[in-house]
Amino acid sequence: MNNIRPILQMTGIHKQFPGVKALSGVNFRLFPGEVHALMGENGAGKSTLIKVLTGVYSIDQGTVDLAQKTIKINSPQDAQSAGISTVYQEVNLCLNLSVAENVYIGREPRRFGRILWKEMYRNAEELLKKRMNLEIDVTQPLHTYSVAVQQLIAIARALSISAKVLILDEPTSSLDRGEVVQLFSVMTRLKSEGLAILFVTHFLDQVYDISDRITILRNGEFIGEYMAKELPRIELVSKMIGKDLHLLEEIPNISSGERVKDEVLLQAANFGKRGSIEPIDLTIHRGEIVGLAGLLGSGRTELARLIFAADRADSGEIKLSGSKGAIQTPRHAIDQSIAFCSENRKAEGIIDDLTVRENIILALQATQGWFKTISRKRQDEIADQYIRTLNINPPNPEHLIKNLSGGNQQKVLLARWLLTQPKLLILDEPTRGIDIGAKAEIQRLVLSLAQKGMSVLFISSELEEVLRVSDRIVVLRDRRKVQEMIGDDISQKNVMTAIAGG
Amino acid sequence: MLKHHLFWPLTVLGALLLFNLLYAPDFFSIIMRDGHLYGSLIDILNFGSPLIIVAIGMTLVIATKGIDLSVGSVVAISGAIACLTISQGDGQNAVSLVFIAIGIALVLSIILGVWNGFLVAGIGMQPIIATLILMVAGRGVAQLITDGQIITVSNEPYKYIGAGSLATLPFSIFIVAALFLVASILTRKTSLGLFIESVGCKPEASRLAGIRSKTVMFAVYMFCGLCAGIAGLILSSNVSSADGNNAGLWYELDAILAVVIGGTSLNGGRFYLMGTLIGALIIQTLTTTIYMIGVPPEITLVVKAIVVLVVCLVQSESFRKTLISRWKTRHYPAESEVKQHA
Amino acid sequence: NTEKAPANASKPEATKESTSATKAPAATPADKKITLGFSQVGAESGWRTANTKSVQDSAKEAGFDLKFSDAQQKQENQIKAIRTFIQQKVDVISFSPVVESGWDTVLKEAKDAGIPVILTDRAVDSKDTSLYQTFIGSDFVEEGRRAGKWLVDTKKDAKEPVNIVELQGTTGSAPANDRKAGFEEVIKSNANLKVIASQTGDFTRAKGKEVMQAFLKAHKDIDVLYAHNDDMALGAIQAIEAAGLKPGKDIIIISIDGVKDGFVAASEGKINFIVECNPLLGPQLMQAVRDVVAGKQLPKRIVTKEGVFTSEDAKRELPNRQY
Amino acid sequence: MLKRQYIPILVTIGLFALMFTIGSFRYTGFFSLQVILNLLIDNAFLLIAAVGMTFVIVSGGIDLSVGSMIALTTMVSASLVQAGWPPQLVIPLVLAIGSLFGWGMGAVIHYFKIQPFIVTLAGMFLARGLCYVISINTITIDNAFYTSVAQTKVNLPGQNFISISVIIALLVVFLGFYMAHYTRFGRNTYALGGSEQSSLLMGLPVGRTKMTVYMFSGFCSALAGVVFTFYMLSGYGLHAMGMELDAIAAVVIGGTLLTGGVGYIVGTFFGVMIQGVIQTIISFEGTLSSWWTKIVIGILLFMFILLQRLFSGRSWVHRR
Ligand SMILES: Nc1ncnc2c1ncn2[C@@H]1O[C@H](COP(=O)(O)OP(=O)(O)OP(=O)(O)O)[C@@H](O)[C@H]1O
Ligand SMILES: Nc1ncnc2c1ncn2[C@@H]1O[C@H](COP(=O)(O)OP(=O)(O)OP(=O)(O)O)[C@@H](O)[C@H]1O
Ligand SMILES: [Mg+2]
Ligand SMILES: [Mg+2]
Repeated sequence: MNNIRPILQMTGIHKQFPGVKALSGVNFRLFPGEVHALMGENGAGKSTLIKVLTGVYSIDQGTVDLAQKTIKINSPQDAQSAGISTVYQEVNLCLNLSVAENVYIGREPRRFGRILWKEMYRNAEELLKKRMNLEIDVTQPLHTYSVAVQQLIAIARALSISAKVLILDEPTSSLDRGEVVQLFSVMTRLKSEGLAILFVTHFLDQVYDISDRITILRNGEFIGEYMAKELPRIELVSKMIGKDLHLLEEIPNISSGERVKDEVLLQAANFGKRGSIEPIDLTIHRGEIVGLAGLLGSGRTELARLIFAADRADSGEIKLSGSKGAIQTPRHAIDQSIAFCSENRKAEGIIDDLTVRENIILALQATQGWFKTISRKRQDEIADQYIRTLNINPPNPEHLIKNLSGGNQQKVLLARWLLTQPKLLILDEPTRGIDIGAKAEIQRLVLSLAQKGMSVLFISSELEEVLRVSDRIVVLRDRRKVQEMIGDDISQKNVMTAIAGG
Repeated sequence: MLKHHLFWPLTVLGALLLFNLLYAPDFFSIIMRDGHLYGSLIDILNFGSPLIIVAIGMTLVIATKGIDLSVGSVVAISGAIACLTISQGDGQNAVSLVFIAIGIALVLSIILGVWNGFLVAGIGMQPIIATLILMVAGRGVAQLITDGQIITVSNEPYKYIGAGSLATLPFSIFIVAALFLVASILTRKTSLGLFIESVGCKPEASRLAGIRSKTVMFAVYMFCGLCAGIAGLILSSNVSSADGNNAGLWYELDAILAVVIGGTSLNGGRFYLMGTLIGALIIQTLTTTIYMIGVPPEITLVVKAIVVLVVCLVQSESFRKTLISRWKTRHYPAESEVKQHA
Repeated sequence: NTEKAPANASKPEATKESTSATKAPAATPADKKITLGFSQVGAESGWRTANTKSVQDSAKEAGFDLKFSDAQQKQENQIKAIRTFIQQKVDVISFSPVVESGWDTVLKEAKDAGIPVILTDRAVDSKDTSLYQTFIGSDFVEEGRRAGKWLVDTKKDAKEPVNIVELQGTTGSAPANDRKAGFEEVIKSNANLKVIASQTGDFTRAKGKEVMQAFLKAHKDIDVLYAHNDDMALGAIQAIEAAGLKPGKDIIIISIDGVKDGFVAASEGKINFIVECNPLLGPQLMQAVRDVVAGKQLPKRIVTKEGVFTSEDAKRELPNRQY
Repeated sequence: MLKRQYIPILVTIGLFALMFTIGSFRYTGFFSLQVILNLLIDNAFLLIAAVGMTFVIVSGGIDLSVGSMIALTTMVSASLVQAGWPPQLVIPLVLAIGSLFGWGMGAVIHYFKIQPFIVTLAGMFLARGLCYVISINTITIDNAFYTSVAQTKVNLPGQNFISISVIIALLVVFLGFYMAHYTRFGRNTYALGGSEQSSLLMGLPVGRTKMTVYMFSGFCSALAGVVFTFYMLSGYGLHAMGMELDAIAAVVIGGTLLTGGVGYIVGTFFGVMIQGVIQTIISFEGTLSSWWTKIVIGILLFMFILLQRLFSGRSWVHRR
């Protein structure tokens, strides 16, 4: 293999942000016909390396060679015309445009300069069906679809651009297993066609499933480049974190019997909303972790939003123990000690212009009202505490949240909701984009909170995760509750069968 | 220090003052006359005070991603109703009458602010069109109050608001100081400021974080109305008359300009009250300078345009970078602006 | 000229277009009210409001059906209003043009529709004078000249230069341009009279005060203030007083319009000379309308009666002022 | 098949019809084709300017220089034509000036990342100021070409007529519609308004699009200025005072979101017409004093937007 020349070579890349050294002396090679995984903890510099490559940020120092020629890329547009097609970590599409346009904008089919809409819709429909197995109305504006669908569309867009290099920055973070398999089969085919693929993920399984080569970054520094076959899992992890750790094994398996009280916390009866989720019955006990399992678009997010009153339900009702009437608004829900950590971190989570500290205290402050201000000293204490517990990096509470890496933003949002000490915590894809170390940390945290009496509604596309933490699993399919299982019934096989509709 | 958000506005203000100093050395001279200070700088503060006050209110509105075009009309209405009350009351010089007049004017301004807030937060109209309604109709209301005439009042206590002096300084400066203090405390010592910035930056995310964004919007439009009302009192009291048609004409533009020069973005989010204050002073200083150095009225606007552009350019980081890089090297890849972590 | 003939003299043998008012068949021709469409500039000043009132009151008195439309200071709105009048088939159209130019098209349309037009307050610069019947109003240039003339007379013995500051009206507006031009034309005759500063005060008190305040700082030896209207002069007086000077004594003040507040100031000696610009055109307009409908030939120009007032005159005249 | 996103437009059109009907019942002479045609004749320039403004607002910006640019165009046209330049030269020249002016503002906005509001505010001051530099008096045009274009009536059946300007305006509306929906530039504009950052990352020519948008708006303002010159037959520094607000209002009434990314040229067309109808109703009313005129305009505007919102439901502002 050594006689093949890399199509892309980055040497000695440095990138400095105000106060943060994001990349220092990073080398990276990408070979045609290979999938190359870029690994590292949250904030290691993966996304930055990609953005530097595609001209979103300028390079402070270092060179980029494309097909043995040193090139200068000043904008994503340059990158695209140089044959680099990218899916960025956050979905970067235009919510106001139709699905088809989002796939084709900039490359619309035209005749005499006139855009052929019919053809575009047809192409888009075909593409999404063939490549992504997604059958949706492509004429609808993008904002009507969930983040996961948006992510699929972003991938479809990147795939449809004929390029030499394909970059996928955590494309699978909110996809379920089936979608991932689908994506991998496409990637394998492209690989065999000679495309060079850069792939970022925090799922080790996926790394070993698909990639040939691995580059590891830590704290913006280059650790090494390895062939996937030659790097054992445990070594990969220790190289990423910089120390040996037996992560996943450590999660305490507290049996749910000790934790779950008989006391009912929330009881939903015939609860639903037309066009979004069919009436459902759901009970959550105090101290219980209820997992929601289902495929993409099965209605998990929808249900969570209804419970939190982010959307208004139109049938049934929710009874909350000790509640004073129906929940009308999110604010109301928070007052009743419900917290909801949205899957859509970019649009519904972070407040870009505010600092990490302000983002953390926001929900708590909101419940306290305008005048009962949390003192600055207390705010600093809180921020420091959560930065330490969740290992938020850089550990500076005055950093603007928009400048944090994706995974670290997610941790800040978790901190925001944990701080309100809710009775019911709804977590929608809480570990989205979070590295393995932190993921285990968060799972442990959830369990220990439940131990203290908090109830959790846990949604994740990663089935293993749901299985690991849940006391009870509710399976949704086609926006309906199809099954509910407790205790010994819970097994990967059972859940999978229920999801698939067996 | 270069990084501080007030650095460039202050530099511009300094440069303007320096220009005046070079042009007319006695620009800075302040003398004592009849027990109060007298000089161009005092004039700038005095005439600038209504603008500063309106701009303070505007800052908060803009921070919520809104805009209030109706401030000019509210200025006119408040002045008109106050003068009408005084001119119709008996005992023109009674202090109590003045207080009643002020009370009526301010209550009316707050009501108008609430109206704006209702349209924006309650009904959900786009701020620019919601406030445009009051901008158009409000001017009519002001003229309705004055019956299209200029109401002249000769009431000494009333005159004191805008033209009197306290401890040798114009009284209006104290109003500004008080209001600035109130606004700062309200936004920085309570969590209102945090909520405003949060709502302005991401309304949906704020709603899910449990912030009552509608109440926040109501509050800022109400406050903005109040500010405009106070400015209207100062303006009308300064000339002891109320002019429904002309008072506060185009004030909204100057106020928005002041806010933006001060570093607050029209896209909402972070706001800087101190920046706004300096922005308003820049505008007033510029106006006074134009009068002082005798710029012919035909080219006043051209001068103003150039100064506004220069002010914005020096504040623009990309512009400074381009300048510097032109000096140092021949080419420099422009850092693309990326607002969010992608 | 305020008293007028109130006889309701709508003539049955009106011009042919009145027959087109088909929507009121019940009324006999003899009872038919004359419909007058009047497009006002706006309500930018007390002067203008007085003008509007005068038109409205005298139309009521004359028993006309007045269609009043306010253009909010915009010429395009006035043109729209005139089009609407044509559409409504009024008997006579009258308007105070915002500016002099740009009326030909719409006036032709009015002519084509057979509706006579009367101009008030300001002329239009149409070459084709058949487009309108007559013009009732004052002459801004002449007002400027009168102001200048008084100053030239008063200062004819001056040996030293006389420093004049000028507060202009809204930049570019016709009264501002003309009052400035007329004034300059006359004071040219005396080399001692010099305008040392001239700035716009937008016809308002607040601006007048602000600009005057700056003038007083920038120029130490101002002898005369010429303000394009009373409001700016009134604002300037406050600035002068704040500077510890005596308006009317330390600085001679000349202004135009003659609104009531101006007269009050003049009678107190704070304004030395006022050139009147009479807004009460209503009665004259109604007479003209009646004549036009009756088919009489009118002179192309009807001049309004306007006076000039010194402080003493003002004291005498003050009780008679109604606006 | 009725798509949700078209509901606001249909509601707008419906309300326009409603207003017109009410006017027809209330005032004699109101119900005629010519009244509608007069709306076009009297608002041709506003229509043209509003089309340009629609693009700017859809792209997420704003252009305050529109009114001043119109004034500047009338001024330059008038002074050159009166100086003996042929109209065939003057008209392309002013259009070029307008486009260049707009492009310049766009360039400043893009390269130096200054907020559009401020840049175009400076542009507004500058253009207005340049008018006064040319002359503070009005300049009347008596050029044969201009007067004939101004006074030509294009006759329609039944004694109705429109002016040449109306034809120009309708062409611009059509062009705007085509550009918005069938060209890459148009779609890029929508994308830009949806999210500038996403557009950038999707590899769209953000800078070029932005500058073109302002250039187009500048062009439209200049063309509106030309039409305005036909309308007024004069150049004057105080022309079209505050027309940017009329244009913005028309665009917003027509359903375009000021935050960018959503908007319709057809909506803008009706936005202009609705403003025209409000004006006409007030003229026909004929008894309103100056201040009541303003108040009634405000009330009508308020009622219109309220009804528009009521009928088009919550989907009006989409979830973000
Ligand atoms: N625009 C920016 N301004 C300042 N700092 C930044 C900016 N973008 C990224 N950083 C910092 O650079 C570092 C690397 O971030 P990057 O996004 O590359 O991490 P990552 O490896 O992609 O992490 P994750 O797995 O969480 O996505 C982080 O410390 C981050 O805070
Ligand atoms: N495969 C699909 N085909 C068609 N529509 C889909 C699909 N996946 C998602 N959607 C749409 O996405 C919307 C959001 O669904 P929802 O957010 O409830 O899904 P979910 O179960 O939370 O899954 P996820 O969050 O993983 O998307 C639904 O309204 C649905 O119309
Ligand atoms: Mg990343
Ligand atoms: Mg989901």
